[in-house]
Amino acid sequence: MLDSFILFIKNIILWPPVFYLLIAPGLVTILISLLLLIWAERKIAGRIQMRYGPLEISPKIGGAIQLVADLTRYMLQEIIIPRTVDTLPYLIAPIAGFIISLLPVAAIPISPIYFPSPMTNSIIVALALTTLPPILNILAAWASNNKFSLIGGARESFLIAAYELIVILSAIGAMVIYGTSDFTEAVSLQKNLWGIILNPISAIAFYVAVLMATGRFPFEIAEAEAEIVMGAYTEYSGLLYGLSMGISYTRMFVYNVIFSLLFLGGWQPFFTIGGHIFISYVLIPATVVILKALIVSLTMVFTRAIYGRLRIDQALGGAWKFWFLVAIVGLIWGSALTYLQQVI
Amino acid sequence: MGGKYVEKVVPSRNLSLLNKAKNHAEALALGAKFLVRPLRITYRYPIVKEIPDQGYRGLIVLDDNKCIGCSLCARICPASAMKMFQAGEKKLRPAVNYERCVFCGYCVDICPENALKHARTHDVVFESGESMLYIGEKFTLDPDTQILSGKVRIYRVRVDEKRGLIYEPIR
Amino acid sequence: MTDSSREFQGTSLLSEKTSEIIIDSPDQLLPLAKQLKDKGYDHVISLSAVDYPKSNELHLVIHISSYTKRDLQPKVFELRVKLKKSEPKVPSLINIWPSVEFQEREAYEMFGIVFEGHPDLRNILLDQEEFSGVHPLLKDFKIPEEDITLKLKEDVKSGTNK
Amino acid sequence: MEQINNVGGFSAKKVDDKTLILFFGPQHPSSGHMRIIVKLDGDIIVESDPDIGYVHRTMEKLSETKEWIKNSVLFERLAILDAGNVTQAYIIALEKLLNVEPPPRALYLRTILSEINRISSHLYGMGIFAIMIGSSTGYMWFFGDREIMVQLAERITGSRLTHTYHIPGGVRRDVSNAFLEELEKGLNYIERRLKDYEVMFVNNPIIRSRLENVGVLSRERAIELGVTGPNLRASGVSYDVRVEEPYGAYQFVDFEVPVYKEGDALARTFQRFDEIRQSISILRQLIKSIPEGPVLNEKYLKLFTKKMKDIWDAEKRVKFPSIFANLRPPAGKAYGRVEEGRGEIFFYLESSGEAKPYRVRVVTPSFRNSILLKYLPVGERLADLPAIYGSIDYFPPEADR
Repeated sequence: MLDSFILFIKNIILWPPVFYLLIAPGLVTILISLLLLIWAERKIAGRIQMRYGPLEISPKIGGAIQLVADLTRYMLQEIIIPRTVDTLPYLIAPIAGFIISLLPVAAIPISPIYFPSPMTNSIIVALALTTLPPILNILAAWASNNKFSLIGGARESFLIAAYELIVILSAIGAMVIYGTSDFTEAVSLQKNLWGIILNPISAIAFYVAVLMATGRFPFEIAEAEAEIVMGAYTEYSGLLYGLSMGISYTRMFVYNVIFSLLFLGGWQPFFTIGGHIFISYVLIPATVVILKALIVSLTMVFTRAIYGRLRIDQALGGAWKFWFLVAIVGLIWGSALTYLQQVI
Repeated sequence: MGGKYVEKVVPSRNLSLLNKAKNHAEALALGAKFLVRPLRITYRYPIVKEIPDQGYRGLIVLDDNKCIGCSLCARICPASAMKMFQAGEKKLRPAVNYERCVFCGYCVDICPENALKHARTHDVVFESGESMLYIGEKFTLDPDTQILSGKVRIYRVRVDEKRGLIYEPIR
Repeated sequence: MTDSSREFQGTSLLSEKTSEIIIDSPDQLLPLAKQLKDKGYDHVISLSAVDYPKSNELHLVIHISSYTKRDLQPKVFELRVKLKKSEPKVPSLINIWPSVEFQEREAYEMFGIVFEGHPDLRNILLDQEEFSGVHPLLKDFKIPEEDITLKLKEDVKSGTNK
Repeated sequence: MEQINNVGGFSAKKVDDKTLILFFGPQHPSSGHMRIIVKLDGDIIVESDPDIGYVHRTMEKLSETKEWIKNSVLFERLAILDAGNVTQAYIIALEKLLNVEPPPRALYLRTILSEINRISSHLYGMGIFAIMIGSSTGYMWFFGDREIMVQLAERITGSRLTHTYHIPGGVRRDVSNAFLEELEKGLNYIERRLKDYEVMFVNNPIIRSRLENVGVLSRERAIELGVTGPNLRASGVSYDVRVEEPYGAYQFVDFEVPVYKEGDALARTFQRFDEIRQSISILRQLIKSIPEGPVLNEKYLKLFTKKMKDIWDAEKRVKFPSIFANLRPPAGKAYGRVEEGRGEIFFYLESSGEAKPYRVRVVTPSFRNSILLKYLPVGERLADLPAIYGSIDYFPPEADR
């Protein structure tokens, strides 16, 4: 009985494709980091804003499980489906959006020898998969049949065009230095110097584009509460609303795992300690990567307490007129670096 | 003496990129400073409570022995919250309905015998609309004693030069 | 109270800084307003009316002042127009003082005064559709007043109800 | 526009395909108790129609059914964040009718409360403005620091917001020297915090880009529309009731009234910051020079019984002479006006010699400024509608008496 259970764990749960999607950096890790991130966001904002932040649930640990209470409430709340919405896409959009926002992890390795699927183009596949969730956002906006939703969806579609290019250009800015589009190789090449030192310009452009992509301040434009209520999710309630709120945090975390692999050295400094191979080659590198992604995410939620919200034309103008050029400069810088390396 | 108009211009419009970066850095640094050393102005309300100073216009208490039943309080009440009722043979007494009371304190101030006074308590929870009518003996009990002898910690608020407000525990 | 026997008719207690003009017919309003505007009174502080049911009159009361002329700035000028209550019509001042736009709409809904030439004369504070027809600030519109004594139920009387 | 069909009790109208009609409120996170019906062409507002009557409380009518002194309590509910100034305007008008004047110490106390109210009103307005452009820290800071002003006002009057402090011929309570010291501390704190606000709020490049050249109100347009208060002065018009018709203790202090030229949201923000600075300076002068003496007019002091005098000596609290329950000003009319946080509030009273007013007309600054919501947003982007709304410091319950 026990043997078969261990076998089950070993063969099914620890089988890379399942492990990646379900444990790390997949569902479980993402949910836990969501818990931490949202709690930290509220606490950081609270400290800066002369108040305590959440404390009512579990005051001894600083209200850390507030989100569990929130989720429970969302789950028990009635899901109101307005008569005027297009029901099927209305229901599908947030659920599919949440699942799709998890998909990129299927292409992201978090250890040197243990990956979901051996791919030579894993960076490109991961980036391609990150571009999908906004489409579901626009679907939700359209299905809601609400003017505020519609405006939110329109804003989102304007933003996609602006940030996707920056994300991809700045990722290429890093890829040309490593000369590969495989995460595992890219990380192993950052053994001595991290990507952020080799190409800081691309790193900054990538960082800002991620802010824009995931609706962090000051780019919280597509669901600007004071202007268009809740953007595409105006008509949602209950669990569907909870899921739709989770999408942007999930995306942020996934983007930041990519960021830490591309620019922050991934699981470097890599070291092995004795014991089981699983601990040395999976658990420790995974922890390092996830910690790095969490720290970057924390700096991103910190901006909520500092900035206001930009106008859509200002954000688009800034993206096309400034950050696009920065990404191009980063690409040139990366190519120049590679060229010089080869010459010397 | 008196006021005069002074024309002014908004300083530093059209900042350069460098100045903008400096302002970004300053704002981020200020946020980080507050993150490290927060300046809290809130307190944890249901666990601790604040009691206002003497002179606060809280609930109203009647001193039945002083009252002469002149009904001035009922006449000046702007919200018609205070009304007179027949408490016995030839004896009129006020009763207050907190459903309507706006705590202006006119009744307290017009009472010629000083039979009405303010308690410092303001936070009260009522179960029903009927229980908001304070009549007879109920109106003569001082709610402050109840609050001050409760389990909750009580703070007094002071204005402070550095921290804005500070909360001094009374006990 | 509303059928006041000592109804007020126009003695002034305003400070000496204030000037006042009463005109009997709404026809004289526009030329006078134009004169005042040219003199420097450039904005309207208040436009409202007072109902005098006894003499069957509505007085349109306009308070104007100046933002630009130093010597007029401290002054509040009062302009009174007597209107017949049966037919409260007056030319709109919107072309002279655009600042009256919302106040004329308010006087229209509260008193039923029709401002001829106002481009958008509809209710502003009250509901357009459910409006019953009695203009609320007219003295005909009555509000019941309360007694100062308490009507006691038996259970309340004993002082036992919690 | 032709009516095409009837959906669930609402009549739908056909509009042209390019424009979108958006009901901004009354159920909207930033509309307040009102709605603005905006017509959008893409992201640009082509028409705006404010519908401000959602919290109408019929104050002008109600006041005709209440005794003179009770109306002071009614009218302070016009603008609960600025109650001291509102009741002061009403009481000034009433004092003209009754022909009484407050003694000097009462004037000083009134002005202290006015300026505390002005600071807290400006902080409130800025706080709402901050959350409308997404700066939650600005919102929390302004509201948090407003608490200090609210606490100070509570020390004077006994109530946090609904002060009901002014009575005909004076004020209801005296203050102690300990309070004046505490006030000085509070002022020092606010003055220091103003620098933080500048770094975090007005000089923050993201916030500033939302303010610059948004909702520009030219000088001519401001005069034409009869705008009032800081919005008027931010458009370059020198007009302040405190200067033009000094009331309270404003004639005993030196102060500047800032006037900005630009007339955009940024200028209006700076205008309010500068007015807070001036309020601090006024309050400091008042603390230094406040005279001793009674706080109620002789006419009413004469009516005091022995018991009432004892209470005054012990608690520095004015007991009302019983005449207050039934004030009967002689027949006549009077106006009173005061510069409150959002602009000039105007009371026009008519008395017929009865215990209740014959007619009360009140024009509030927010009502006069509400016309801006019709003309200012036209041509701006939808995202700027909350920014304009916030920058003119519009307070719906005040407009909708």
